[in-house]
Amino acid sequence: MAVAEVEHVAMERILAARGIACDRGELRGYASDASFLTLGVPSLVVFPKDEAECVALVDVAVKHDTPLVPRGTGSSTAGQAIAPPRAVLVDMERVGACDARGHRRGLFAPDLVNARGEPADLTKASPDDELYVRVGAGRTSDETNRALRPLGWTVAVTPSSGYSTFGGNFATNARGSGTPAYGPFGEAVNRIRIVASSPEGARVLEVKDRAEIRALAGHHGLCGLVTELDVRIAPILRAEDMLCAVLSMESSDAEHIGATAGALMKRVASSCRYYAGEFLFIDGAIVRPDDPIRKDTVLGAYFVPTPGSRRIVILYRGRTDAMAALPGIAKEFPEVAFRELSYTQFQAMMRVRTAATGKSVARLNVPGCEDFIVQDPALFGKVLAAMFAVVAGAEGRPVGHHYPEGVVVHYRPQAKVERAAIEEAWALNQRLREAVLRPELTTEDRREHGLGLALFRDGPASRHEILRRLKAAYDPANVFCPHLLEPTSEARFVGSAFRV
Amino acid sequence: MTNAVPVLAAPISQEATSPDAALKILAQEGCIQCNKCTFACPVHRVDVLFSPRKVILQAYLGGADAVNERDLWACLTCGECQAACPTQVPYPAFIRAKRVDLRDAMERGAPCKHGGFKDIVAEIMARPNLKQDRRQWITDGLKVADSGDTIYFTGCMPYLDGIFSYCDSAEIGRAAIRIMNAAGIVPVVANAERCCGHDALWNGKQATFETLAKANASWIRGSGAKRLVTTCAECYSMLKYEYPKVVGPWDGLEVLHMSELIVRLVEEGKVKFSRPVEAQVTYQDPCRLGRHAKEYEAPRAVLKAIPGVTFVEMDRVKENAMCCGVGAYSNCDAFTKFMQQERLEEAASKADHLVTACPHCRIHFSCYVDGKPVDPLPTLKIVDLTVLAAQALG
Amino acid sequence: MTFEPQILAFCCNWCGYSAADQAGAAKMEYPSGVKIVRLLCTGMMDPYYVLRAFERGFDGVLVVGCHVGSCHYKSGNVQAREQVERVEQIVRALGLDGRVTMTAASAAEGNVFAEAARSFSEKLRKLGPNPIREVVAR
Amino acid sequence: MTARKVGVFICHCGGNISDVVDVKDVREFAAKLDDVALATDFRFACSNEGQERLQQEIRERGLDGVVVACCTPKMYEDMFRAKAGEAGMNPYLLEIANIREQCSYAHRHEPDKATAKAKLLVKAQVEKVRKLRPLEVRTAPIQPGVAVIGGGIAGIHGSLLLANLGHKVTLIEKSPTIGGNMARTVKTFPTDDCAMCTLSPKMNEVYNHPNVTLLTYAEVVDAKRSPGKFTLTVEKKPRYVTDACIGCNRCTERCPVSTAKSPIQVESEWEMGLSKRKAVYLPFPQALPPLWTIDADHCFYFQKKGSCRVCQTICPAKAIDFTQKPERVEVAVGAVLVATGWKEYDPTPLAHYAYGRHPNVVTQLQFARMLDSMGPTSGVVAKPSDGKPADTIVMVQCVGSRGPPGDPVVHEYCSRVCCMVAVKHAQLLKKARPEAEVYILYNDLRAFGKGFEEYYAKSMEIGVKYVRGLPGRVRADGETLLVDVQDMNSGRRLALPADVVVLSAAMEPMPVDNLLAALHLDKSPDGFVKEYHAKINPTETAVKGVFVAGCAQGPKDITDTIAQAGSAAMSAAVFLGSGQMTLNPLVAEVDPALCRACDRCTEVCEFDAVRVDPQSLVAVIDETACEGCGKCTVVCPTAAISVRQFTKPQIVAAIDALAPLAVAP
Repeated sequence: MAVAEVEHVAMERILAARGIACDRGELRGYASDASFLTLGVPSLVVFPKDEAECVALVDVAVKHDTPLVPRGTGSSTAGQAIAPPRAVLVDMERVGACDARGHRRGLFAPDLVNARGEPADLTKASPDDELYVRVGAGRTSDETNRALRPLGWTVAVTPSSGYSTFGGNFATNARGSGTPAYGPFGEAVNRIRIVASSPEGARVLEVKDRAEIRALAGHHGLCGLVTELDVRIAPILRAEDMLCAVLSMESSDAEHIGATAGALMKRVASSCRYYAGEFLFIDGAIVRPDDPIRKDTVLGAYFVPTPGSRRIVILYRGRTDAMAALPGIAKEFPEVAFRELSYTQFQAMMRVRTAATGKSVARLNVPGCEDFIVQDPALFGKVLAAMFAVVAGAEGRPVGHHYPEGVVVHYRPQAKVERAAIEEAWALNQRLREAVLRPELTTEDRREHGLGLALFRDGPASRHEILRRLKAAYDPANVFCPHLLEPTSEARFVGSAFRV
Repeated sequence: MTNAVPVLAAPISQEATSPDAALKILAQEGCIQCNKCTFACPVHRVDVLFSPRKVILQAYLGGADAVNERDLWACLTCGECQAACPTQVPYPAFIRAKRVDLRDAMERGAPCKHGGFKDIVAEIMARPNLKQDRRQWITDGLKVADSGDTIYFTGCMPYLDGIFSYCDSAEIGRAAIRIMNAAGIVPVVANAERCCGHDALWNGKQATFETLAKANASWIRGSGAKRLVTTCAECYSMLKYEYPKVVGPWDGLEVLHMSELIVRLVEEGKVKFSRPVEAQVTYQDPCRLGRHAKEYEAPRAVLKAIPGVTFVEMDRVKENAMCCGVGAYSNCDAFTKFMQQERLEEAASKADHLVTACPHCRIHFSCYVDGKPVDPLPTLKIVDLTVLAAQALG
Repeated sequence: MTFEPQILAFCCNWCGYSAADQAGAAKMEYPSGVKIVRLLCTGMMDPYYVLRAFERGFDGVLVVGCHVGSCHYKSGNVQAREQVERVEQIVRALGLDGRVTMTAASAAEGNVFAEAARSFSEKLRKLGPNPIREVVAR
Repeated sequence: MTARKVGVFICHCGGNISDVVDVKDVREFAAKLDDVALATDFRFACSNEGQERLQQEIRERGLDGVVVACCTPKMYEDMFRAKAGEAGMNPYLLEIANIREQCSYAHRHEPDKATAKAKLLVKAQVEKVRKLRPLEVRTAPIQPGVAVIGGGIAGIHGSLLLANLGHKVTLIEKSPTIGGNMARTVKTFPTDDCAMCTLSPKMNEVYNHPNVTLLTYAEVVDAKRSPGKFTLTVEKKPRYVTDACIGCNRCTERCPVSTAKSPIQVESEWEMGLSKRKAVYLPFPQALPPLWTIDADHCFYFQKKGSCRVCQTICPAKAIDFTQKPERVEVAVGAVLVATGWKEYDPTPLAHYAYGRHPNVVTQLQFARMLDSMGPTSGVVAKPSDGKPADTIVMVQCVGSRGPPGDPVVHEYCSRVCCMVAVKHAQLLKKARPEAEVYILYNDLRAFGKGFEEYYAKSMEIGVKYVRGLPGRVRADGETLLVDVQDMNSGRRLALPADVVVLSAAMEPMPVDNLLAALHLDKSPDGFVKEYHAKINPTETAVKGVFVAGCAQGPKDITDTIAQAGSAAMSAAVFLGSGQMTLNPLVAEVDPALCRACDRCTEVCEFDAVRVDPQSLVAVIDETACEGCGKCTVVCPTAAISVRQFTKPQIVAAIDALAPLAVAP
């Protein structure tokens, strides 16, 4: 057996002796995650069920100088949750989320705390109290929201994949619904417990300083195993004190659409505070012919585009008072049609948006250019022109979010699970990257759906400094994801190895 | 700034052999590795090493030999993963096809966990010149016939009580006949009837399934009946959806689950539930009746039609209902007891009767309650829908 | 060639098997169709074995254990009796009625074993071959 | 399945097999079977030459499986396995195909059918061997030490033998002193030795033996069995008298209990209720340990809220300590000897004998107390009603014994000793008072032991009168009693006058049901402890490591009790052996991945050999107790539990091979 192999056998025996579940069998199934990138097949996967087992695991890893790569459920597309062959993949899905036997049992009732960490009672809370749920890293937004909904509350920042773990959301500093109001996930965390390392072994640290937490968010597993978090929760906005609106514009000139939409977004960003700002391009084929939305008296019209032109639709949702300026702003742009929506109509349009990102009808996600940010919305027109020049005719559609710090654009071609289709979609992505990721367009490949792997090659230099400081502070033994520090790590697209 | 991530030069799996049948089923839909299936999977909740998502990616990369024996047989084929999957990956169908590929190569003699009993009874019933005596369980006072327009398909019922002694499966049959007789129907219970082949199909014995399907189809078509009723969810999913693929469509024959017949008979006034049944009940959607056959409403309608019954839904029902812990008798093991404890705790928190519409869910839950539960469990009676309905007859 | 029934005999190591040995030692003849499988105790007798025997083509299954009260393991033969009665119900439904039986023969009762083998074989000869045997060709 | 190299060795048995079975044909058939590396035959497989050939083939060809087709496995299976083991192959990969008793002998006149059957028998064993796993013969440590429960003659004799062998013995006695019922009998038949003279030296020897720890006034309240060990929980009742007691008896003299006007009266158990005793008492003079005991249930201090401390104040040695509490002690031992003895049947339900309604009707044990010079009547047989000496005594046999089957009041068994006890007491009385009249009314007088017949004849010589017939009624006629009986020999109906009527009451097992349940022991229909085998193994039980001796196992006299105590002690010594116990490898094992922890195996196991561990929720086998009967394998829903070398796949492989349809692979 190769050296790494021998090491893992010893490690596995030690961990098994302490009752920590390990899997060393056929592990090609762990070669990748939702990013579909891969660094090869890990030779050991470990499933700790609580903080104590995480500590034992880090102790052994430091003693054996074996790298650990933590993973929530691997539903993020950042690629930080895939392990190189020599590393041990740590599935954190059960940490703080299972019973003494390590089973995820039934329905979950979260503990509630206030800002000072003292237990709080949700039934007696008032809507603007600052409250948090104290949850294990393995818990997910879905199950937490299902537990909070009867009491009228919800997790403040919920990424689109509601089934990702809080640990994962924190590691990637995920954005989602509620981000415009509460910021990315790291902003909405009041306290974390993290198993860091030291030359002698594991150290359990409790971090309460919000600035430090904000810095740690998006650490992509570099600094340790987060085991518990206090995650901000917010009252569910009731339909009557909520404003939903849709703004749409049609034109044959993509650049004109982009410029107008960009200007509109700048105005909205400066004068409104909203929970959700989403945009998508709608064409005749985005939903199935028999989809009931086509027959909706209000929404049906959007799905009948005039041939030869494209239609952008921007959806906003926020508190009525915070969105008062929106109708006025819309009037400043005569080409943009403004219409208020009910919450159910808003949700119907959101389902169309989710479908458009290839998450429900598409065949296979082919990464490569699925996530970048346009810092200056004014240049949104030029970006769109460049995009449509490349992707015209392909099956995917650009969609994205309007965040205060810029316009985030996703593009994910939908490829059938066949070799030719996968290769072709991959090549399209490469061409799109060259066309769009250019400094003059103030675009930055956020890889938040891919940044995980090229942490120190892409992204702002300031971010690199922060991450290096955190690495020194939390992981002097350099046990956690050391492969992220070497920019040369060769991530590959696993899809083309499919035997289809 | 373009730093394209190069397409994977060396493929991970050794050689790109021709994809097997199972992989073709899988490849029609695309897995986006979002892990929703593994979160929904009842087996994964108690056995973290079992992950449907890992098996799919492994199948894409590894091909025929990449599914190890543990993963292949631990799957309950309950379909909760497919219900949760955003791209509807047909995972149970993939597992079924893979079992056909790998079954003979495996050391496991009889995958049927009850010591091979269900397997061997099905094999015997697949033999041509079998002269069964299938009416021993029909007590006097119940009228059945050799011919008529309604067939009551009983499947393996005559053989269940011989082994599964902790609940009376034939009681379901008797209740069904009592209801039908009350509605003026004298059902056909034929000695020519064979096991419906559900376990054979789901345990990878395709040949046995097709033999049984053809044998059953020939006598059913020969009987000239217009309606076939069964009280078993597994028989229902076989006869209604799987048989047509092997023996062609049932032109002129309607396949009904007993709950559907009861709803129809109540609507037509042929059956009156006059005697109240004082019971607080909750309903377990059998996977083969719910997710596999999309029949959620009829059983609930029956429960609502029975006077005196207070019906409380569990939290996870219909497409998200949790399985009873054993699929096609092929995977009852050390983890099953925790799954059953979880589901029965949820049921016991809502009612003191758990009603289900499949004799096999009832057997598996009764086996657990009859043994020693792993944690304290309030007393819970496991009742069949048809038996409950029969109690309400005048 | 007259039909000679193939019988699978499950004998318990302490009584049935020794009875068979004793019958042989005393040169008592019984039909060669009786094939003996040794179990440590008839308590090990599983209904699956009976059904497997019929599926594989045997015409009858004979279980030979100890007399009640003299089982080497106290009550193995009692449980065996229950299991045989259970499987008889299934066998009757499968149309193979009368092809399973259990008897008791202590280590010294070779004659009882030989007689049981002969009479059961004779009964099966009248009953005819196992209907589900000859067709299987795999 | 991993490929195997199986050797098939066919024996001619010097013609016993080869005269009927065509060995060459079977050999060629065997050679072609899957995984068979070698098929050969011998004139005599069991001969030295045969065994050496077997070992040589194993070594040379590296065989990892052997089938010897020869005579019944009962003959040479162990020998062949040992030989294979010596040659380096795991012995448990060897199986025997019985082609002699169950083939060539049984089908002598049908050689061709016998040959065909021999082929299938060989194939069945080959198929089974291919699925066998090598087994290791392991040993398990046995906890040293023996616990003897019951301090009567059986317990004492057993303890002495084991202690003298060097074993650490813990003798546990429920009453305040050892000695048991034997100490109550004045003399022993047929030797007329004084009972105490033969018993007391043994009591002293066991009391002072360095290897014996004596726990008296102590009862076993629970027993847990674990591999190779029994852990007994013993509750020591407080005596309220410390070791400082010098035995001056002042406390007993001054204790107010049972005095004339005292509200608390208590009968002496020792004297069978013939006299009363004080709250603080010594059961009998030679009692060991020689300590007084305070009976808290009948002591003013305890019953009347500390109202009397007489004994404490006058005790010169300050040995009275009312603050003592019950104490629980754990005793861990490797073996347990049950010697809990017997108690006398209470004849009250037999109304026609008027026992309990007329004072002058007594039992033999009460009569023995009268004969005892240290007893309540100082050796003079007197009428309890007025204390005057009794002139005529009528003894009635089979009181409570030899009743009709299923009778709820009377035992069906014969209590074995009462005839000789009656003869003994009768001739003791005649010797003491020749003028007294003694009748013995008997059904069958059973004088079966060594010297018994001569003892019986002598009693007739000195005038004991025997009447064959059991009385219909005992009725009072003023002061004297009248016993209506029909003399079966002469047919005459008699009404025998009697000053005292003595009932020979039956022997019953001492009630120890919860002890037996804790040790997982069964009772035989007569209520005594069930021995492993009534004929050839009366002192072992079904539970390995638990032995039984004396009247606990059934009514018997002291002679037989001594014999059983010796046998039980020896069996226990053999079982404890060197402290290691070789484990039978052919027992059950559990696959933890399949176990549903549903307890069905525990319910059917007769040997308490499997239990579900509450922590891991998986069944765990105690290999020291499991006998390998396999009952559990049938009731286990997932076949998680199987008996080694008799697993389901292995048996099914044999069935398939023997099937007429042996389908070509």
